[in-house]
Amino acid sequence: LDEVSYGTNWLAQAEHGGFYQAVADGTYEKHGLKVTIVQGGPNAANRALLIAGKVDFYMGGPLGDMDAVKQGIPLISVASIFQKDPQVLLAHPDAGVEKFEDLAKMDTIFMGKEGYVTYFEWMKKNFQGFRDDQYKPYTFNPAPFIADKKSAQQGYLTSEPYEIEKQAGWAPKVFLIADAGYGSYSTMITTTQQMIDKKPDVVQRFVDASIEGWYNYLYGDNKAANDLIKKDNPEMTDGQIAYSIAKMKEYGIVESGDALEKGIGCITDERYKKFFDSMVAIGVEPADLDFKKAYSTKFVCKGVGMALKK
Amino acid sequence: MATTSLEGNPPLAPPKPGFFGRNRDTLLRTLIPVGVVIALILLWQAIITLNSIPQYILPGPLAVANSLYNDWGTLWPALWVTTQITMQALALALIGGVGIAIFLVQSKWIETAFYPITVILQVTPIVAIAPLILIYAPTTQVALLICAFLVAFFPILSNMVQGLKSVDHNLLNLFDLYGASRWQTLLYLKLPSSLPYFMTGLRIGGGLALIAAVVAEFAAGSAGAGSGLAFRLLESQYRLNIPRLFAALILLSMLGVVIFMITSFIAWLGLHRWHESSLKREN
Amino acid sequence: MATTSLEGNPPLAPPKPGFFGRNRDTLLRTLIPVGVVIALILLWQAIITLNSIPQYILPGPLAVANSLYNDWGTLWPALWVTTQITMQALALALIGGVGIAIFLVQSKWIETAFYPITVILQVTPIVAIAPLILIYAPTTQVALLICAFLVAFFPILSNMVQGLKSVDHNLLNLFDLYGASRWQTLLYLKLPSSLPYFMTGLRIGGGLALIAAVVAEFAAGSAGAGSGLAFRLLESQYRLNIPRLFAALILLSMLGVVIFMITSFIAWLGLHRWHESSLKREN
Amino acid sequence: MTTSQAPLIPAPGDTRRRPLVVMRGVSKMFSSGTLALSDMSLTVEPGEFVSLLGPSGCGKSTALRIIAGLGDTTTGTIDWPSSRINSKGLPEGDISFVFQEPTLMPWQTVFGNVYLPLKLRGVSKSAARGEIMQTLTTVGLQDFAGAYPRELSGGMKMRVSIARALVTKPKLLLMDEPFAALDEITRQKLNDDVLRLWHETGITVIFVTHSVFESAYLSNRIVVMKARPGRVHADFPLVTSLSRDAHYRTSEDYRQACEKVSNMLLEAIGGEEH
Amino acid sequence: MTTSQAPLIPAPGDTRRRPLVVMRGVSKMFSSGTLALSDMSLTVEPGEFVSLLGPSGCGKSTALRIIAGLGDTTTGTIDWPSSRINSKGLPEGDISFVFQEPTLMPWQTVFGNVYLPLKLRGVSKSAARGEIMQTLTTVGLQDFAGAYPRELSGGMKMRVSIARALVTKPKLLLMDEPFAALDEITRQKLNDDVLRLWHETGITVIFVTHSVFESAYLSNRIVVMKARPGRVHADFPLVTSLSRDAHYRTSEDYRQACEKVSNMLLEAIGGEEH
Ligand SMILES: Nc1ncnc2c1ncn2[C@@H]1O[C@H](COP(=O)(O)OP(=O)(O)OP(=O)(O)O)[C@@H](O)[C@H]1O
Ligand SMILES: Nc1ncnc2c1ncn2[C@@H]1O[C@H](COP(=O)(O)OP(=O)(O)OP(=O)(O)O)[C@@H](O)[C@H]1O
Ligand SMILES: [Mg+2]
Ligand SMILES: [Mg+2]
Repeated sequence: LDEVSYGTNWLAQAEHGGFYQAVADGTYEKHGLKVTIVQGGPNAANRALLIAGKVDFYMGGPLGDMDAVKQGIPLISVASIFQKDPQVLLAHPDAGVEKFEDLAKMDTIFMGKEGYVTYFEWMKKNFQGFRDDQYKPYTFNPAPFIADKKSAQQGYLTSEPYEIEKQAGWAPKVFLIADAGYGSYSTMITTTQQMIDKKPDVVQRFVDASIEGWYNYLYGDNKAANDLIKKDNPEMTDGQIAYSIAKMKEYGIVESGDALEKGIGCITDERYKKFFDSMVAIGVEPADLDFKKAYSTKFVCKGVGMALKK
Repeated sequence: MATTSLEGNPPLAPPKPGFFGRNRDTLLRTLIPVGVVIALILLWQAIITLNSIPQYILPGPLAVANSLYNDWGTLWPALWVTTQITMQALALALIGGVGIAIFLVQSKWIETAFYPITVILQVTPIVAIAPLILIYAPTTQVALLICAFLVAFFPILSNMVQGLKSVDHNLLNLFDLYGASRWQTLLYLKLPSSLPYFMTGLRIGGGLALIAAVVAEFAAGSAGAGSGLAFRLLESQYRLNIPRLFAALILLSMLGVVIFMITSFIAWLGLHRWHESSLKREN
Repeated sequence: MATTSLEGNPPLAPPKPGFFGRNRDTLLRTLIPVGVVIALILLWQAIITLNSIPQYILPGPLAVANSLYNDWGTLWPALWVTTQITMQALALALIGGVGIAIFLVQSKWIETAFYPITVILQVTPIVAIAPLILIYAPTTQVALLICAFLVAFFPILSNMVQGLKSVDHNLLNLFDLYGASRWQTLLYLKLPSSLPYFMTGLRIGGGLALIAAVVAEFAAGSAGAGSGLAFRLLESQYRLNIPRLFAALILLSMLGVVIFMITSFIAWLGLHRWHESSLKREN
Repeated sequence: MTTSQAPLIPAPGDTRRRPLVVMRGVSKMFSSGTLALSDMSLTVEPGEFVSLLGPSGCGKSTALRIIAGLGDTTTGTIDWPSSRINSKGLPEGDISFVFQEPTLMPWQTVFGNVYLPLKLRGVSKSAARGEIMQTLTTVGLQDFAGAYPRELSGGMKMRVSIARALVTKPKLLLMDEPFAALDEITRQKLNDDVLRLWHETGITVIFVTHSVFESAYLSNRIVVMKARPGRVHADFPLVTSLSRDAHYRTSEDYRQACEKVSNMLLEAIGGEEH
Repeated sequence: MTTSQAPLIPAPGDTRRRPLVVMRGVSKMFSSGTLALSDMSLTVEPGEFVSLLGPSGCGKSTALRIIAGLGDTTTGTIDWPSSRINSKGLPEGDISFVFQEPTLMPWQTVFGNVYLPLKLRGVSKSAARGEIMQTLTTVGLQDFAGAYPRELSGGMKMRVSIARALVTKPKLLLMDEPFAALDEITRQKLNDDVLRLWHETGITVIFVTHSVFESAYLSNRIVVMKARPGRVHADFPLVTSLSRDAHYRTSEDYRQACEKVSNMLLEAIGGEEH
């Protein structure tokens, strides 16, 4: 067995379900891998660990990868489990926010620094009225948002809306940024050039097994995976997991676009270029960036595991 | 101006402050803080009731107590982890702070050259260098301790430097005269004479070690089962489980107060026989 | 044992340490830290070269200098913002710390009752209560300052309490005898006599105020044009622009060292005429 | 220096006036368990010059502090029948105290230290300057007004402390071995200065000293204390019709006074292990 | 207490032995600008008992510290021709110093303070106990071994400092007004104790005092200093064939010695404003 480790971007949750599934049901082992999942968290530095070679794979995103290209860091994404970024913006149901554009009328938008330097830039360029002074840091406590009707906040489609409804008793309005036109891939499998050069088969096997894991998680018996999630993250509840899976399916987070035909994880040049162009258009990325270095389509879009979908 | 005691004790008897007197003192010493805490809790409840603040913003004492009770199974191990890290951080900060302080006061040039470097270590934001530490530290535990040390050592160092430099020059003369070695002067003169400063450093360091443990866990800690209160805090926040957030906060505060009481007691032990700060004025 | 100076100065002339002598001192005082910094930079370069550490893990001094130069337009305003917050935090911490300390030492009961509460304020993790502060503070600026104050006040408070309690009992007697009011005793006796402790508190507080500014910005700051170094740090980290991250770190460190030098100078001003810690031993 | 005219020294126990201080059965036990004073009684009349003598450690300083209202008594009472008492339980009015140790503020110059009692009374620095410089001249420190205490010799520090006590022109002057660290000539001069002050202003002085000669020269009443526990061993007046000046020092009266004090002191210490 | 047999007091300037300390043209200027000593020269032979007298602030303490090797000189040199010099520039060997201030460690008991010089030499506490308690008995503090300095009276603190100096049985004893805070009887006893030590062990003593009587009683050489700047005004031997005991105090030799010292002191101070 080849020992590899995968660093996620957050605490164990349903959004990582496929990977846990593959650990739990032996899919990785079947592919000759012994996989350790390294949980992320609010301040975890898993990407730095990937760069330093302390983990083998990391749950990255296209902007991060392009940043790496810019800095000459050989990071490459080899699969994108999510076709849509599950980032949402939330608003109070009675604040008069009907369309995504209406969020510009809010006094405050609570969001993390990552959001500020990525999609908020995109929002400012593509919609009228978003301003820097709307930004306030989001410390992963929705209370300030709940307390202030004239505010919006970032969230993860599968998490915050659920918690806020549970605690505050009302369902916030949810706006998926991806549906507003933000074409970012998400929850990718990112690794280093060195890994691809030296052990391409390990990379291929990890990608394949993970994709199978995802099909099994979404369509098969996912109890073992959920137990594993709950073990890594004792706070996780069955209700939350069920909600997450439902939302992922409802919004086509994992399966939409290219993934429907070519299988989960698919990355295509056209889609990537489109996203890159949109970033260039708003000045987040320089036009001369060799963005093709940021990803590889070699390992995906092969329809792996599609048979598992029932 | 007291008059002779009623029992007709001979005026020559040694001063026994009296069983009642002493008990009253200890009683007051515990009752007063407890009273203040109760008052604060009532105030807290009153604020919540008067402003009808919803629980997910600021939970009431009852909800927090409830959560403290219900989530004890999660909170207790986390508290224990945090306590351990705090103690280790404090120990490291003490050794490091005192050690570096002793090094710094060896000569004016050493101080000029290296004191600023300790300042740099202090002001470097942990969160920015945590990844570096994580990369080069052999284990997460070590990384955690490095972070905690960086947060907590400076006040101890700084107080210790001031203490070591505040030694009475006449006593230094005396030690020189008797041919005391550097080591002896340090051990028998400089260290004892800087105790009042050290104790202040210790008191600050105790609280800061706790902060350090929390910050280090935020920055470099591992998640999941082996995690401390810091993680539980963030987690509860993320889950909007605000009562539990406050339960964790209260545990942290209590840990802080306990550490403070212990360090205060140590300070009292070291100073009450001779130093103004811990002596009752008798004339 | 010096012999008469070569210029044949009359032995009665007042002691002019000599222009050269004084210059040499100032020269050394600046040259030595500069030398140490240069040595550190060389060491840094050496480590990178020897271990061939890639720039995206630990950039070399040159890359950082480059980034410092190229990104000056972004970094300079951020540095300025952070400096401002730091100064405000320090001012608040000084006022608050000294004020609370004076309140605490009014009586043993007040101290017993309220000192623990200041400990609670200190150990409460900012990140956990930042949301509350954000909700109730009228502006982000105020929220920022509250956070910064909470981080920085305790060492000043703690040192000040110790200083106020370390006043010579004989001098207290003297003041009592001359019928000094509480206020006079505070102003003319307790405050000056606790200067050495205050100065230590100030030195720690200076560094901590900078940390406080960074932490506060992490927890409650605003972005964009008005953002400080903390935000730039995180941004660079997120963007994997490690040289710029280190450039920001170096600016922070330099700000820290400058604050340290200023506070040290203030300490020297206040103490060099009379306190052991700043006096040369002359006999 | 001589005292030009010698006003009649008020006899101790002048009953027309109320006593200034009355110590009644005072005991003082420190928390360490040392019984410093035991059942000590002493009445001081206004205008007296009382010298307190006794072996080292017998409680002179403690007694003096208690008279000044510093520190509680364990049993017994202190009264100041002719003074008002302020909120701290200390007698109001012009008391000055020269402690056994100089007790100077190290962060103030000599000038600042002497200025202190006036500052506490709200006298401005400029208004006080003349007075302060004059008092500093009395103790021979006019050139050191700007020096810090740690730049002074032991005797100079003590003289600053004396100047601080004299600058307010107190009504009651308590001095705890003020001249012990001074050379005989300076000491003699200050003796005369204090005597003159006493003569001219009719103040009350309580004076701790180890010098039999000094006590005999200065005081019109001597109190000798015994140690372990501290108490009054002898208390007697020293009356002379001579003015106290250089001549007095060679007079028979003075010799007799010295002998008497000396004997009492020997008695007080006698039999004790020292 | 009397000194039973009086060995011949070695005459000062005994040329067969090398001098113990030689001060040559020493000036000392403090950074404050005060010139404490100016061109002071002094040679002390082994076995001498030198008293240093002079007005307050004339530089006695400074001179004594410089002799002990504490503090640099501004010009001039100090030699200890018969001692080795250690790495700190201080003479090796048994010097003890009683500073003008008690200079006790406040965190140590009386016992601990007296134990210090022995501790620094590596003597264990149990081995030192007997010696320490005996020395404490000499100064009358046997009952206060466990007390902390701040529980002591001024004179008691000074006695602890004296005990600390005596406990090592030093070869050179430097004392800066050690007995100023003590009552005459204790002082007399300690005078005799020091004299006996000097007789019995042949140590060298340099002794600062303000008491003319004390200096005349104790020393076989008197150095009178003048102030501003500090320098030697007079330096003369005091030779007597009498043993120094109670009888000596009433002898004509003693009276003459006192007169001589007194006159010299007056001369040294004369004309100065004090
Ligand atoms: N703060 C204190 N705590 C405990 N004991 C004390 C304190 N101050 C004084 N004593 C004790 O009280 C006794 C009397 O002390 P006091 O200072 O009054 O003596 P004194 O007569 O002034 O002696 P001296 O002439 O040496 O100054 C001594 O035995 C001393 O040990
Ligand atoms: N640390 C110091 N800094 C500056 N000046 C000093 C210092 N110590 C002493 N002096 C000055 O040096 C002079 C001599 O002081 P010294 O202590 O030697 O006098 P002394 O003869 O011992 O006097 P006393 O009998 O009063 O103790 C004094 O004028 C004093 O002001
Ligand atoms: Mg006394
Ligand atoms: Mg002196």
